[in-house]
Amino acid sequence: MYSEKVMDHFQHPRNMGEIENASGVGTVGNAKCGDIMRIFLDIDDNGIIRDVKFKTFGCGAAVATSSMATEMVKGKSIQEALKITNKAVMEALDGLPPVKVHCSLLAEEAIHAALWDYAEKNGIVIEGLKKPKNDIHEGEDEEEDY
Amino acid sequence: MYSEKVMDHFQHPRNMGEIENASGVGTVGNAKCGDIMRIFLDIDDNGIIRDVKFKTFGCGAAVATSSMATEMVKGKSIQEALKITNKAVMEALDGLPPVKVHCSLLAEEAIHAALWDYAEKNGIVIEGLKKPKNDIHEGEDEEEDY
Amino acid sequence: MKQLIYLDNAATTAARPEVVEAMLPYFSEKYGNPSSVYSLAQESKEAVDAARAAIAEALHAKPEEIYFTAGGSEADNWALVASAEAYEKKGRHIITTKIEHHAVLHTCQYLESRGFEVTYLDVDENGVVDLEELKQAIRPDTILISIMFANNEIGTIEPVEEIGKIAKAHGIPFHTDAVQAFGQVPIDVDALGIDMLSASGHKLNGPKGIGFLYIRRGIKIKSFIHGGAQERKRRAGTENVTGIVGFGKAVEIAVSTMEERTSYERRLRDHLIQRVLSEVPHSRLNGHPSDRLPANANFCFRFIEGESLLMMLDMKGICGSSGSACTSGSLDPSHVLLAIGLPHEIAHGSLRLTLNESNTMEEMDYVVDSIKEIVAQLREMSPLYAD
Amino acid sequence: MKQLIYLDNAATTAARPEVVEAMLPYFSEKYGNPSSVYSLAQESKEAVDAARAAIAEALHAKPEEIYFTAGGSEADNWALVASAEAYEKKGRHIITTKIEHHAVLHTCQYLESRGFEVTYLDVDENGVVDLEELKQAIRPDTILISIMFANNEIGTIEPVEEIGKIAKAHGIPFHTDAVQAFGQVPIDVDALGIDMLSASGHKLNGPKGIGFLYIRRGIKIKSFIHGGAQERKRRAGTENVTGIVGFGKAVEIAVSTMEERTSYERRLRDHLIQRVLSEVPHSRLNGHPSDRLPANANFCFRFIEGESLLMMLDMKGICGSSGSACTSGSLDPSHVLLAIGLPHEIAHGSLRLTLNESNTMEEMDYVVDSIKEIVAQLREMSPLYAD
Ligand SMILES: Cc1ncc(COP(=O)(O)O)c(C=O)c1O
Ligand SMILES: Cc1ncc(COP(=O)(O)O)c(C=O)c1O
Ligand code: FES
Ligand code: FES
Repeated sequence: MYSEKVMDHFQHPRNMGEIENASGVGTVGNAKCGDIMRIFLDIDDNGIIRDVKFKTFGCGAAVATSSMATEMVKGKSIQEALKITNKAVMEALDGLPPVKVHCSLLAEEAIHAALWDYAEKNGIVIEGLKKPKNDIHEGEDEEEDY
Repeated sequence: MYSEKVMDHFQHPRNMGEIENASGVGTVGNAKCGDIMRIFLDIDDNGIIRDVKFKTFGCGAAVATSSMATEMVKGKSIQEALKITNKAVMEALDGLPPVKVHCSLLAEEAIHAALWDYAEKNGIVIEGLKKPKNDIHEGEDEEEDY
Repeated sequence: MKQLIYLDNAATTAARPEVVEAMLPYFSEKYGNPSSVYSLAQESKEAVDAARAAIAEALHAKPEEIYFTAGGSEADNWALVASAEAYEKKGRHIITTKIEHHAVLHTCQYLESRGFEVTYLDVDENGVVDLEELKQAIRPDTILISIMFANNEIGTIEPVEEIGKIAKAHGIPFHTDAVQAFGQVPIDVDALGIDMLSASGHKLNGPKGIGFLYIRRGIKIKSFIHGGAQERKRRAGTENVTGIVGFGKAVEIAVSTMEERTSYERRLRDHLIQRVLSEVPHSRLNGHPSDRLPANANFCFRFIEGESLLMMLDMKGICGSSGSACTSGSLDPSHVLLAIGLPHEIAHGSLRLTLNESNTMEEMDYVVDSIKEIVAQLREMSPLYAD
Repeated sequence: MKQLIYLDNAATTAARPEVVEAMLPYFSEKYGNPSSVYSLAQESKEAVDAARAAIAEALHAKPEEIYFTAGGSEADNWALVASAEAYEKKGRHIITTKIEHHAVLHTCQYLESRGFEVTYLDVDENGVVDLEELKQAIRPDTILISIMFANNEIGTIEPVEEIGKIAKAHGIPFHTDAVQAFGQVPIDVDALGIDMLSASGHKLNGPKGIGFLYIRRGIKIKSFIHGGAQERKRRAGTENVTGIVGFGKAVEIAVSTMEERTSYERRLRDHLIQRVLSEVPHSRLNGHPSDRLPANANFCFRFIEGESLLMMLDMKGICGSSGSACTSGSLDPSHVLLAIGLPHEIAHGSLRLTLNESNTMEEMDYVVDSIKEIVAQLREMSPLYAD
């Protein structure tokens, strides 16, 4: 069902853990499947993401996308990190089964939520960042295209 | 599906043929399945069935019951012949599948029809013999007892 | 000669050895439930997907348009009932023919009892539907046209491409029961304008108890069997993995050998027909003389009845079938033979012989000789012939 | 240890070698269509009849009350849809429970869309229906009670005998989905007052794609799959002869070995439960502590999610399943675990292990050790546990 890359990131998740006194923390959940993802960002004065950690209560795809997404934002600028979509994460994982596409949204949204938290804490506005939804399922459709 | 006895009578039908100038001839058909049976009786002055022949356009069960029924009436008196029911013929054949029970009625009715013809020709009344139906399916029910 | 000559391949076929071999590992080794998470289950899932892909390719369809069922009957029921339910807001009128298999006809009757209206098109003396009559039958509330690809008794192939065009021109979904045609004639669902298609594994040397319904993407019918999320949520029930694998294999072989195989069968079949018609008096060929399934021959012999004929052929080691469905619980003569205009007595004396690639020319000759002998014998016994 | 420990026998089972062996001759040698006239076909028919008789005996039913289907889902759909249609003149109300398999639940929803009314009974914290609630739910227009024999997730066995009595007292047909119970616990349809019963071959070491519906003589339901005259005109479609033969064999073995087999499984299972509950913190057993299927264990582990748990178990060669049906297309947590009162987060972290006779005590210990390790690892990763 899952690609080798997904299995690899599931079995050996990168950046799993917490950052104490993180610059930004974002937690998002999918009410439908009940999964929860939390991202911790450590952002330096130049706006570079120095470190990133995650904790995930979720399916294999959720764990793997958490791991891959954190790898992809590490060392990036805030603006670069914002451009990392769930599509990009999925591609980096060699794809996900159709029913699991929504899981990758969790990672994208959790990063956005952590950045929003960082912006709020620092009283800044990050261009192009919208207030994250608490439940990422809201906008989503039940995929049923026969 | 069929017992060995049925198969034997089907493969080697007894009394197949016609009797010229028969004492009585009876033809009955089952409109539903389209089968037709004709019985020829040769009855002597003492009312004994000296000879009997049949012709049948019908399924295996129809042929076998024709054969068995003719065997059973041969040498019998009219009153004895009247008592031979389709049940008796079936038993003599070691039974028939449920869907084929109606086929055995053809034989019983054909004998009755031939006796009726004999009675009419001779202007006599055979006690207990009713005017035969032309289509033996009339009285029958579609068997569907779940 | 007491070796078996099996000429009832339209009723069912022997599973090919390659088919059984392909199935075997999935009984007791790779037995996982395809919906499960672990790797054992993934093997089953991949096998199911591979079979689905092979079948899709055979029809020029997409794998996700193939939905496995328990056989042709379920596929027919599904197509009809679910179409009726899906489109009933648009209308309640269905068009089919008088010569469909009972899986279609009886389902139509069931739908009539639920308030749908069904037009049963006539066919001509060869069993072909009249396209003009079809066009005239179409109404604004027509929601489905279901016309079989090829008839199971008389083998006539219907003008599917033209039917597809008419259906498309009127925006009406077109279902075809291809249980007899699939694997025997090339089918391209796009070129022929088919929206739904039923098929069954055991008719093309696959296993029994497996079939599929092709549903074109965009056709909005729902489930017929409700429950688990299998088959993209459209057909519930743990997948019959072995059946699916066997079916996939059978289709692959049937398609790749089709040309050679059917031309061989056609040669044998034509010899059989030609000898019967010229050597058995009062015999006729039923079905279209040329637009017919390559392995199908269907005769009527006047003055005799089908079951007796079959039983006598069986004693000679020949397996055939008859339109007279006495044994299958109904005593009515074949509705197909009546629809092509035969009177009851004649319809009762029919014989269907359907070949496969393992038959030989010698067998055909033996069969003709046997038929001649048996028909004479039965006529001797018949009160109709004597008349 | 990378040998497979298969603990998902409630999802599906490996077909027994004896079962496959019994089936083999019917693929390519005795392949005749049971409805045909010739002797080849009679062999198939006899095999089907023998399997039917064996199954009837297992239930204390009559052979003519057993109707083969493509599986448990079709049997459930049939029982519900055809009962609704047969008795709709009497009423349009059906009673079932909240913990039925989706084959029942989704069919009930389908019937609701056709104007029927369904009462879904609650269950207690062990998953047992309340008989008083059942009695109160009965109305003059109630036409069917459908309550499962044993639950597929948590293994709870329902008070079938009492339900049968209540149904009988009110003259309402009683259907039970015994897909999980058949072959695991003794069933006597007469003693238990069961009018209809669904079962499936692949749950008891038979083949996939075959099941049956028991219909008590006198219950007037019609067909679900319309068409040919098979199965006493009640279930159309060429018989899945191999599937039926395999099912018959599997039932014979399951019944004759039941006592010894299930007491062995129960011993293993109890050891597993006892160790998990005492050694894994924040764990609980779901389902009735004693009135449960002998081979079923179902746990919840707080703070972790089911699919991840399954994937990690799979890496250790252990096949289990979870109530969280992410992969099967639905993302909702198990409706059964919600019905017994578990909150969403906890319901997500469930693990079902269902044994069979080939498991060993050593395997159970390895499984417990693995669970301990994996649960700790996943909790480490969980934002909920950290809180
Ligand atoms: C209780 C119950 N009912 C019905 C079914 C459906 O059976 P099948 O998958 O054979 O259609 C299952 C298993 O999947 C089950 O456990
Ligand atoms: C034309 C046609 N449709 C449907 C069916 C039913 O298929 P099955 O018996 O596999 O359900 C058959 C064969 O029996 C058939 O010949
Ligand atoms: S995150 Fe919920 S199913 Fe993957
Ligand atoms: S006489 Fe008609 S079926 Fe036997």
